[in-house]
Amino acid sequence: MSILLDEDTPVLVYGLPGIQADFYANVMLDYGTKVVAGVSPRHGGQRVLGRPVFTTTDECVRETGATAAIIFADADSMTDAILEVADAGIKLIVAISQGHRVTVWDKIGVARFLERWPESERPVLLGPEASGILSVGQAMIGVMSPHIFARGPVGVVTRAASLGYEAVARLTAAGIGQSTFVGLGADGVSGTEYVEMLAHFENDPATEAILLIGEPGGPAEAEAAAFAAGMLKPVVTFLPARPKPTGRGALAERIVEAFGDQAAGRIRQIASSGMIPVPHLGELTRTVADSLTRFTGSGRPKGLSQ
Amino acid sequence: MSILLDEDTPVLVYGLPGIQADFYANVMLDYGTKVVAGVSPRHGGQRVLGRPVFTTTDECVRETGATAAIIFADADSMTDAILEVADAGIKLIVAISQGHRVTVWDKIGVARFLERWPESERPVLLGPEASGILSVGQAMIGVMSPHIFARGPVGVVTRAASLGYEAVARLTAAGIGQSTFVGLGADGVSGTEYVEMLAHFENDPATEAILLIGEPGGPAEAEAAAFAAGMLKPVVTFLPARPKPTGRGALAERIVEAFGDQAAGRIRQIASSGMIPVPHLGELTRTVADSLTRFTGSGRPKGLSQ
Amino acid sequence: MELSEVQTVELLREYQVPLPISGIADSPDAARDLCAEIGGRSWVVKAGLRPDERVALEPRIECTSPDAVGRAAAALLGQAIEVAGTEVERALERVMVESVGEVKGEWYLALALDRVSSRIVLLGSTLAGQAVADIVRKAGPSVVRESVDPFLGLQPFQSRRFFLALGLPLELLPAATTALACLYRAFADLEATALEVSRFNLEGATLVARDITILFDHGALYRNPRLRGMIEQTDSTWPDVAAAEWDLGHVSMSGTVGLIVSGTALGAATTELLAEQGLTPRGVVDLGTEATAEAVMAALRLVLSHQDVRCVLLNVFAGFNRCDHVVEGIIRTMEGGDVVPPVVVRLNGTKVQEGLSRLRESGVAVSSTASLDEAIAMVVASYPDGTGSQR
Amino acid sequence: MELSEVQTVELLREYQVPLPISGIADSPDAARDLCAEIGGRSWVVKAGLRPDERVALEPRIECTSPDAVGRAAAALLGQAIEVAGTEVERALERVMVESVGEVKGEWYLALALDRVSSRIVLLGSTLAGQAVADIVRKAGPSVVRESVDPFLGLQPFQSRRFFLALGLPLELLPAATTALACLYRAFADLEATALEVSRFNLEGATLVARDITILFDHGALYRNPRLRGMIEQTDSTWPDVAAAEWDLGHVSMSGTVGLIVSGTALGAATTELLAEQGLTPRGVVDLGTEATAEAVMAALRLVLSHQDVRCVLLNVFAGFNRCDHVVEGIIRTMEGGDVVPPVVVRLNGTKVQEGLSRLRESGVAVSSTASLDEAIAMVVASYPDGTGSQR
Repeated sequence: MSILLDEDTPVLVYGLPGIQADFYANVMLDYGTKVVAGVSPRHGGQRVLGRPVFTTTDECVRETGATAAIIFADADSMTDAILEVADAGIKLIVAISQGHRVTVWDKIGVARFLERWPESERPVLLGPEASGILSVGQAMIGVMSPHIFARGPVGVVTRAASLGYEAVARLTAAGIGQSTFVGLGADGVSGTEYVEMLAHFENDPATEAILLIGEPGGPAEAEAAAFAAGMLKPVVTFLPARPKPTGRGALAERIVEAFGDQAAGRIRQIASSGMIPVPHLGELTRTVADSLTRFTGSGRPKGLSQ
Repeated sequence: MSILLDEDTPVLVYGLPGIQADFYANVMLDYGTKVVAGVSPRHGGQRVLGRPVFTTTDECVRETGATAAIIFADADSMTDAILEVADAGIKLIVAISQGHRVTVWDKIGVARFLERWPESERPVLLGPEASGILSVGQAMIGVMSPHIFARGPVGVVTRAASLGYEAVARLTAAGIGQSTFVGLGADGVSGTEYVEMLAHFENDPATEAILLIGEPGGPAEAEAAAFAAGMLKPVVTFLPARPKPTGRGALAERIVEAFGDQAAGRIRQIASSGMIPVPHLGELTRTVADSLTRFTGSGRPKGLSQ
Repeated sequence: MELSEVQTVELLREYQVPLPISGIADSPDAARDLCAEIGGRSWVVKAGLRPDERVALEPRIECTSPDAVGRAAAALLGQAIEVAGTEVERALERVMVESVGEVKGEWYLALALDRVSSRIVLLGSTLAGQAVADIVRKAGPSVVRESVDPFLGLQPFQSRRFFLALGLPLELLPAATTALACLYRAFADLEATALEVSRFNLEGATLVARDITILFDHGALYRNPRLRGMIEQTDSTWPDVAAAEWDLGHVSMSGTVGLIVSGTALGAATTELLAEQGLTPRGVVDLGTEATAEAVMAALRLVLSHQDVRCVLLNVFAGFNRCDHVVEGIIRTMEGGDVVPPVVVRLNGTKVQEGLSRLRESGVAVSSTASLDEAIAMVVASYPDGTGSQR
Repeated sequence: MELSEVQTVELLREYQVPLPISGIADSPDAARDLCAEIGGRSWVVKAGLRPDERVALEPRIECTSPDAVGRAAAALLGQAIEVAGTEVERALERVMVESVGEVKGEWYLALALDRVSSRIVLLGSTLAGQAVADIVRKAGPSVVRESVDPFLGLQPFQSRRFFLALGLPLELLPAATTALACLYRAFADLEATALEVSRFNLEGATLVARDITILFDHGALYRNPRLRGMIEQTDSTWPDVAAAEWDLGHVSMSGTVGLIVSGTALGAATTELLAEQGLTPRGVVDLGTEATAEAVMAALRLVLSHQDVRCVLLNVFAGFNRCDHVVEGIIRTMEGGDVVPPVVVRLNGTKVQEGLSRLRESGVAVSSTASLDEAIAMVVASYPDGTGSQR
């Protein structure tokens, strides 16, 4: 079991053919992912990796029944690509920007666009600049290195790509496997938040504990803490403090932390954290292992893994 | 009884003080409307017609509990005024543009803005360039001439202001009174449609028949016809054909009629009209009178008026 | 509100829309000589310098040689055109010659505001060069459409989907998407209500947008002085200019009653009542919802400019309009003299008593009433030989 | 990314933001003489010509006479400033003098992108001239805020509500709304992430926006060559320029380890592990998610530009990054010579085997491992006298 993705999920690769798309589509296929097609405005009609390439996502969805997508696009084409994929009805979207970073304004425009769907029908968007999603032993939609994962009871959700990999590698080395790994993407503008993933993990029989990796003091982390307090499964958090830039580089963050739309909620929620903190990276595996022994939900035996 | 508006509805007048606002606020007050305040960005703190004037609608709603508004504004300020009033939580808005007409693009922007509310909570917007709403013998929010109305069983909904008055005057002269008169406003961009009003009239105990005045072949009229087919109360329609402009003046209308978002529905619905047509203005009172004898809903006696 | 083709091209060029190379000629020889200058494999000669020319004349003559261009220009130049909405005739003085390349594909595109859904409709068809009504009739289900959110604007993915459905070759998608983005930008920027490209052509390896119409609503003009200026440049559209100036609606018809109304629907219903009596309007002028005395004067001037008007009927049921303001405009016009046909005034609604009293006290020679039926009877009575003889 | 005050003013003037009158002087006498030229009742002397000056020096000196302006300029001019992120010092060569009118009211305004809600936050306070952190602490609940939909932009009614809540007099609302609309337009147009007006003043009868900071994200720069050019103009911000060029993040700290990471969170976690060993980074450079060999070379140059770096640690856990590309950058830098401190390379993730093999085969003098714990141990070992002595 897993969340959002398994070996039967039909996945389209937007931007295939393309240097990065080719490379990671191969990794995904090797891992067992059901990659059904590519979409490329310039290469429709070709076949790549034995799969058809369509000019539009609409046509691809019609012909292949794809329900998930990974997008490889330049920063300037990213908004258009995400809108195209979402408009075609895809409900799980991983977006990987190539070259320059997508501007925060573009990201906000995309998140605002996704509000046209009611929350229950809104697509899950990981990215832009995400690592993607990997259900261990089943399928991957993303740019992770699958060799670091091992199957097991820990669901991982992270905004940080590399630190997420680091955590997974440490868990695996310590004999603690993972159920599904979700990289939300940097910046926190995708519209898809920790809380949504926590809810999925709570309902996933294969997940016994959740590791959440983020930033201290962020409103999304605070919201997650409040949500975690009501969960049966333990949520371990690793929130290393980032060095503050000198000068006034963090002005926007400070303003939004204090006065953003979620700020009032944040202040309320920080006091009542329902999460188990990891003090530093060296303590990560021990904290996760401890949390697993605490979980007795679903009538299954306590234990590190099974 | 009546729909949307009665003598207890607290109404604010946006643009009061102002030449037109003063004039019609007086007419509204004379008719018994509960006008509670004015709102004017430039005249906050004054008193006009014995009522306080607030600088913002927010403050006005907080202080007076107003739930309905009439806006008098120039074309250039209209979008801002409607957004302000809707944002403050007002759910019945009559918008009267002064001077130039509001551009169709502005109207579309406002209608698009109102989509942020789910349909059940969306404000009713009559206008810009509407006549307003009048519940006979109770209250008026608008720019109608109240002397032409008489109390009775006919609900009137019209896009055309003057033709609506003409129809009302004829009904009154023939001894057929009205329950509530609703002028939706020209152009059909307000986002509030006939159908919503038909639903209100169907549920209003004081209304026995509805007179709908519009344009032949329009998608909103077709939608209304489909809705009327499922109603208990008779719906009489008067849809005089407008002279077509020479040249290509009606290009947009022709395109939208044929290919607009509602076009497919329109073609389906025109075939099964559930409405009783008025052949020409001279036949209006007779057709309405006939329809009243047909209605037997709510266990009340058939009859012209009661 | 419509622009001439020359003005349309001038506007759209600023938005980088790919347009044909063209020139203007005032004689058959000049038209023929233009061919070499502007190049091309064939040419189109058009009466494109005034908006009403599109209506009055054959809009475009296709020519395959410079000599044919000269003959087409000769056929057009000097032709008399009735200035729209008036009886004035004027001669066509200049023609427009457009160069055409090797046409390898033709499509029809249009953008229009959809007031019902608050979206912009983009539609396309392979029936290039045809009227939208014909496209609807012939190609109904095969027409390709996209719905554009005004908050987002046309997205490139929508353009790609649209052009693919129209059968454009894959390699043309980037250029077609760019061209359509330019058209959309012009459409939105100018707050147009409709934009039609009758021929979106592939010529050689290039896309060209030809035979373009843009329409505007009155409302958009006051915000765009440049557009307003363009419309005023062309004296031929005087009714349009007056309409824009006073926010008047205006429709020309073939009868003899000069009809002024408050609202197009009231105009339609009044026209039906006149028809019952065997009468047809010569023109219908709509005062709208907030007519000043000046607007009423302009409306009266407009209907009286038709020399075949036998009777004027002003029918106002006032709400936001005020009968006293309307009467002011009537009195000032009548006192200015030169009003030959009988004038019937029907007033009701806001300030009707004040209006009718003032009108009667003024002593101007009009018949007045608060009843529309009475007003129609007064109009009928003004045709001494009966209404059957009206033309 | 930050601009100097002079650049900020230059940009905002194009958006019709009401700004103070100011001038630039290169000597105390010139500064004093400027006062008569620019007028005013008092003046502010600033080191406003380079972004880093705001950080290094007292940002503004208020003066009530031209002589005081001269003395303030003398105090500033010639002062040594460390170029941010480097050890280079340079002298302050010019100052900015701003004219101030009769201040009758002062407010603080800021706009910032709220990534969580996909909205723009507008906030205001009566604590003019203070840092936002202080405003939060002192004025928490009394701060006024509005949430702006990016699809609609700031609406005038929101501005009116905002300024009224801040206590602006009613008669100033139109001017304040216009000024804020200009600021919002600049903010949105330039794709800024934050815009702060430390002092939004009523001076005499006029509103003036003073002491303005605008911040941008890397992403916005590639789309706006003009902004990019402005940032490159100022040699003092070389690390910022390099960061923009290669999409690198960069933070200066006070230690001796030159740390290069893939991702800020990995940087934070690595910094914590170093701290466990008594070590602190000198700077942290973030390669981001898709570093090319060239970006790795630029990152190495950036950390090596700190002369007090005793050891370099490059820690990459690759996903969309690729270890083989990273290694390419390391090898080319090492082969270029001049790398004095020991270099520890930790690689894992995508193409790790290829990367580590290639690195070892190249023979360049770096220690390499796939384990972060081992890498930390290698860094510690490179401090022969123990890590306690590191500054």
